[in-house]
Amino acid sequence: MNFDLSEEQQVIKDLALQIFEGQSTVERVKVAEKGDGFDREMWQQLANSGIQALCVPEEFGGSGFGGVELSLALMGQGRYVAPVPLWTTGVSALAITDFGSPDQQRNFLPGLASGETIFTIALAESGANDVMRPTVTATVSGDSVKLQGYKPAVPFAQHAHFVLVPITFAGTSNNDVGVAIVDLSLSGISKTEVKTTNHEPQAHLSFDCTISVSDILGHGSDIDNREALRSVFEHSLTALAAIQVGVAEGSLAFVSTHLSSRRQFGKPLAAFQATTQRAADGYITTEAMRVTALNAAWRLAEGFDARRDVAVAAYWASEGAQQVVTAAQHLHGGIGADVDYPVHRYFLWGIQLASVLGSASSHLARLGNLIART
Amino acid sequence: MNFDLSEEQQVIKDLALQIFEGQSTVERVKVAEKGDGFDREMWQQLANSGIQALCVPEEFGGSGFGGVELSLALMGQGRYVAPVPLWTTGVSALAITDFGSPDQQRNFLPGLASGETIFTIALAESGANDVMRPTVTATVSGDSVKLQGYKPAVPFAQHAHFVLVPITFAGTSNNDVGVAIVDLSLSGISKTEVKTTNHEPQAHLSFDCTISVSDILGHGSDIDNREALRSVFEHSLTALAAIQVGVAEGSLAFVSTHLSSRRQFGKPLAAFQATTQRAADGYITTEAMRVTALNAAWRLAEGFDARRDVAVAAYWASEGAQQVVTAAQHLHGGIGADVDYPVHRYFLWGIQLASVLGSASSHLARLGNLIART
Amino acid sequence: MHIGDTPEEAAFRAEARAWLEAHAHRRDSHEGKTADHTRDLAGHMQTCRDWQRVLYDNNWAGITWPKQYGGRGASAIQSAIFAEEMSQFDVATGAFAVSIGMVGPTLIAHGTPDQQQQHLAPILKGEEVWCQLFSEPGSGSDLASLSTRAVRDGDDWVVNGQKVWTSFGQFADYAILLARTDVDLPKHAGITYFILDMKSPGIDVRPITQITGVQHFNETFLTDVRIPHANIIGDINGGWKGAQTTLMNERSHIGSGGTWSVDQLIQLAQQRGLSNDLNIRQGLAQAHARAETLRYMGFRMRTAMSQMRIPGPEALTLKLAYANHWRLTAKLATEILGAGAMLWADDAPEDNQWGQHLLSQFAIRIGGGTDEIQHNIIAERGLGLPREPQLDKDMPWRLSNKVG
Amino acid sequence: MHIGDTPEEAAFRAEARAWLEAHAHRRDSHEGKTADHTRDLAGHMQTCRDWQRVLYDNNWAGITWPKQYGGRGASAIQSAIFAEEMSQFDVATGAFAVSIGMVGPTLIAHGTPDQQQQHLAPILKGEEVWCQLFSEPGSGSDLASLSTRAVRDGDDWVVNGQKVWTSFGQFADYAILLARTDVDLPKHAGITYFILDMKSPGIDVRPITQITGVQHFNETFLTDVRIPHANIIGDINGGWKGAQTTLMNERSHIGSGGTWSVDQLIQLAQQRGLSNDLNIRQGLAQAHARAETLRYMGFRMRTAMSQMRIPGPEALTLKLAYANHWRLTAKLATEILGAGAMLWADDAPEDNQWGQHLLSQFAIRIGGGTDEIQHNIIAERGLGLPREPQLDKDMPWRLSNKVG
Repeated sequence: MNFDLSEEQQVIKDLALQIFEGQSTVERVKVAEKGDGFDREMWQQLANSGIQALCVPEEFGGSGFGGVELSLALMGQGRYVAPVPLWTTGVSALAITDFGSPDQQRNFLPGLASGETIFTIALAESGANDVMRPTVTATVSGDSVKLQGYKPAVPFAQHAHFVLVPITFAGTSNNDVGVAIVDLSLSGISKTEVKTTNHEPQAHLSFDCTISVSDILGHGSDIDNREALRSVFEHSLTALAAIQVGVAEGSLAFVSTHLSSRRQFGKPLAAFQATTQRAADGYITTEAMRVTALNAAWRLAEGFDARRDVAVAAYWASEGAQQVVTAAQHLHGGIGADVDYPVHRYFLWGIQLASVLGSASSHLARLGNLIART
Repeated sequence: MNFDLSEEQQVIKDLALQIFEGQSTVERVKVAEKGDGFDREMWQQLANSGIQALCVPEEFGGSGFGGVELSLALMGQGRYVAPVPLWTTGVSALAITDFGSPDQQRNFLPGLASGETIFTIALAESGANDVMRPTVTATVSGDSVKLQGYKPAVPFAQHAHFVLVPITFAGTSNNDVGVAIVDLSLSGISKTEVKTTNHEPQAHLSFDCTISVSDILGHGSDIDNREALRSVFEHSLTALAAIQVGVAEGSLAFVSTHLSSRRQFGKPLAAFQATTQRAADGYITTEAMRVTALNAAWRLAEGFDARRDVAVAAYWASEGAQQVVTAAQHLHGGIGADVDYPVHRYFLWGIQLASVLGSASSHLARLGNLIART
Repeated sequence: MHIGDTPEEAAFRAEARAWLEAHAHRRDSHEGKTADHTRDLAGHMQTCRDWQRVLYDNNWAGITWPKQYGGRGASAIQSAIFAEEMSQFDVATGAFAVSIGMVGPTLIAHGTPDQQQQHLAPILKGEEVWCQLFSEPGSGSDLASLSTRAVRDGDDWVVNGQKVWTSFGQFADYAILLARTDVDLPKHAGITYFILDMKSPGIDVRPITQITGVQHFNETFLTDVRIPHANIIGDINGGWKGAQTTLMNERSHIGSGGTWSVDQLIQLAQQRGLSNDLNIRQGLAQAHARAETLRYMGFRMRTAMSQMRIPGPEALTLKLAYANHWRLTAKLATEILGAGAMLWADDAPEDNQWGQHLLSQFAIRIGGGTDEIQHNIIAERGLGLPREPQLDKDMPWRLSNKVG
Repeated sequence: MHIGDTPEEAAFRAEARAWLEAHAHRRDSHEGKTADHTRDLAGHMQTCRDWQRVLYDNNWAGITWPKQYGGRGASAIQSAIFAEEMSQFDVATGAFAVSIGMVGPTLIAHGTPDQQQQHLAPILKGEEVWCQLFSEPGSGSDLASLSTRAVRDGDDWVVNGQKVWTSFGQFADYAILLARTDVDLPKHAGITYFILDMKSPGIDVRPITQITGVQHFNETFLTDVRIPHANIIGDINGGWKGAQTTLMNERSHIGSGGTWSVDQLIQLAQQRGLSNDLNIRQGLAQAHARAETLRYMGFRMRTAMSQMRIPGPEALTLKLAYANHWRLTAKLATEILGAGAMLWADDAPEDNQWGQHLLSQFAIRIGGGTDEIQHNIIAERGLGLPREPQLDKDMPWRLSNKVG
């Protein structure tokens, strides 16, 4: 049993942090926020360093690592709130590697590895947010599949080339589900760009289009469509949990600086236990997020049943991150409210990613079902 | 609109506090704990001052006040953790005043007013704790009623003369419910005395006995049996909430003394914000308990629908009191663990009364049903 | 004890409601368009001025102000009843929170007859919007450490310094200003309280873009700004006393506010089909319990005020409980909105009111004294714990920034 | 990274389990009768001694102690695996928590060869039970302010003072003792670390009845107690260093404990028909999430220890998270037990284990450093915040109780 990173993992973690620290400066992030929300130069730098290639097999131009290494990179992204579509691209690479047909792997993995192809994932639903019960329907007729439905708030949908869409196969007796790989340039897909709380580019997507059966993830292979969807869901939650670890860390770094430098009543704020005890709570919560996020990533990467582990990590990533970033924002007093000071960005990321993840109580409900149902 | 106590109420509050402060000393409480758990001398002193008579009508030897005044007396009891069966006796007096038949009022109210007659109330159930669905069955046959069932943890049952028992009438189509006034000296009632966390005397009661239909609360009068049971339930919760206010107050008084006098690192503990912020949270919670407990008592006394108000008060009394007494106990460090130091008693009362009240989530569930069910 | 309207109060409420029905529109389930200041701040200001004039013309302005100052001379409870009723209508009052809620009571308590004469009526009529120049970049919780200087020059005082968190500063006609007039006195003792005409030369107001996207706060730079000597409220170097009056009014104002109710949240959950989701429903019940608690804490505070007692720790308790309720309720709203909670501005559901609430929790928790400071005062006044020692309390201000 | 047993670790676990199956009984769902110390403390002590001897005879005593001192020389991870397996059996070890967990490592790090020779083997064999004479009525969190005095008299030191919270003091053979040997030095610098034979004249151990009804703690009065000079651990006035070793071991011990699992609570809820009650089930899920977090924090700490790194803030984090988990889980148990949660001792359900847990939360939250002190250290070491200034840190101890 060993909770330490391997040497390779440590190198990857350091590399990612170094790129994000250098690229995702406050100035660059501001420029992206005012523009289209996507820092393509940063994306290219990441690609040059092989970050997008991390979890693509070597035969397709990647370095053959997996979800743990992706999580390490995402922690670095969160730490510097970097405006790039890394988690959707990384999770898509994992999904196509694990479940894609040979054609799909040949078609998509090289582009994913090089950063040229951008994938997004349409997780959110309008109503009750149960990813395993998709509302987009797929009606198969011969070789063609009619997709119909609506997906709100798809991250980077205006910049992505492809989107993974959870689907329910119409007319199947068990409400079979699966994942479609959809080309966003198809006719019959309408995009409505929307403003979001943390300035991430998102769009609502409406599907009334026809794809080929060969666009179903793993088509022609001997895969379990439901497991493919579950895998996309669990890897997505785990990836988001990793970003939240970085976001929480980053907000605490600002707290340390602020409490050490800001003086009131003739003393630094750090001399007041009311502030330091709250900051220490943030540290404890962040460590809980870290160990559970790493554990979920590791168990998924090892191919173990990780349903409970992912639920635990998602619970902390939703509830814990909100606690930490809210406390951090509060501890900054008035200055936190000023968008010229960067700490607010961590608050906005923390609460927005919590919405993407889903509420803590929804993860507890899933977990409770797994451990205590009679 | 006026949240101040009337002059009479203020006098009652001060009187009760004064008696409890004088009678319920640490030494006296210790003696009661080691003995049978009931300080009869204190009970007599209270009777001499008319505390038990507060909510008995004047025609039966009482002073004709109501639930608000009872609550003020109970706050005083909680403040000094006094080992007397005041809430059960007071709520029984209210129930018999509001719902009792003329005979019942004549039979019981004078003894309740003088303190000679002690009533208890069998609220708790073994399984799911829904007072409005009693498990004790009453089978009516002519003038006699067969009672069968089990009630755990009835406070002061070994010292009481009568017990109010929530009952379900067997064989009724709507599972009619009501309240029986049961003489504890009847044959067919078995008592098992039990030890409890806060040393309150309690007994489990087993009923396999026969009472008369005239022992049903309000028999022969034009009352709604279900409303009678609801009233006993709501007055019980409200009375317990009042005791909890006193318990929380009392534990905070010990906190103030301890933090002001105990020194570490060359300063009183009160100079460390980690302790004072927690104590201030306790104060805020206690005030929430106080205003909601008074409101529930007032609305019940005015005869308004108080279902939401009682649920709100019970929620705070269960959850809030536990928070306050747990924090108070913790803030005492090691000394809190020593039973020679009195603060632990407030912790034990707070958690035990929370169990009598029922969990905070059960009150929220009832409240949620009332406000948001569609 | 009487929790709820007496017959007289019910009659007053009916009168207020009838008048409001005649002069304003009831608003929908959520925040009214007019009251919303997040889109068009300048328009919002004018709406506030217009509505204040309507209130004045109908004797509803300054309900608790004494009649001699143009107010209605009514009780704190009547004022609260009017506010409760008004909150159901689509009217805007926020721009006068400082003028009516803080400046007026301070002028009545500490102003000269001339000052009262000059300003109280225009405030009530909606002609004068005031802002507050108290906080500084280096002086937040420790307000008394402020370093903006005012130096006497003939009949004027010349002010230099920087203020921050100036609500509506870009629209204000006048300001209340605290400045240091003697650096050799201890920090609380060398401060003077001024009335500042915001049209004076040397004032530079720069809006701060807030996390909510709104520019309601400003930084205010004061460079050789001249204030006539007659504009001092109270005594030279005695400004801390007036400041306390202002701040106490600010705190009780913050605690009694709120532009939404738990009922709106319940309706939202019902519309979204989530009111039978047990987790959401427990959250709604908890929100209801908190809101009720605030109501009774408010009743208690207003009872004290209408008995002319100064509210003690219960006012602080109310503000903290309110801030906590605000935070938790906004969080619950995001859970009900699900993915929709991510959307912002025009794309957000429910006119973005819940997003705005989530992000503006910090203004409630920081403005008028941070949560932490309030806790300290409660520990001291509510629990009788010793006051935290302040090392710089008695030393000359010019030395006090060097300690610690 | 490998979360879970490697093949070698799995083999070690299997070996441990097989040995335990052969030498002890598996316990039921809840705490075993033997491990329970709440009824018969003296009997519990003997059971602990007997079991320790069995461990010793089979080379399972002092798993992480170096072989040269009679231990097994195994890793922190192997020790944790053995403890995990052993926790499923009805055996008792609590009386040796101080001896094995704290005294042994301190003697190994700082003891003389003679001291090691004399005590390490008897500890491992279960022949010596030790207690800890550190805390005093006036010195809790501020341990270094202790005022028990030791004065040199020839080859002896003469000790006078009062200690408190002495676990198992009434049964102990030896004690580790901190006493002040120079009042003119600053408080941390004038303390010496002694080995005390508990059979020495002048020791009066008085049991404290705890809120749990147990008398596991004692007050210890020391009157002219003589200790040979050879019984000093480390240097005269250098005792604080050894004390740090002892306390670090105490903290990591507390964080890694636990005699129940969330599974037991789930079973309890299922037995009571409450596992489908959504509120209870959410509570169980939360408890599971907390327990898993502790598991991984524990893995991380043991990884560090087995790499011979000294655990940093993660050990404190673990203890705090553990204390929090303990508190919340005991509260959940009372909700599941309903009215039964009020019952105590023999009348309580489930052998009163949940009541005992609810009431013993404070020992966890206070022993080994209070929650508040741990937070301070985390703020300093985890977040890099400046250490809180201690006014009396550098002044002679005899003056330091007068400051502040």
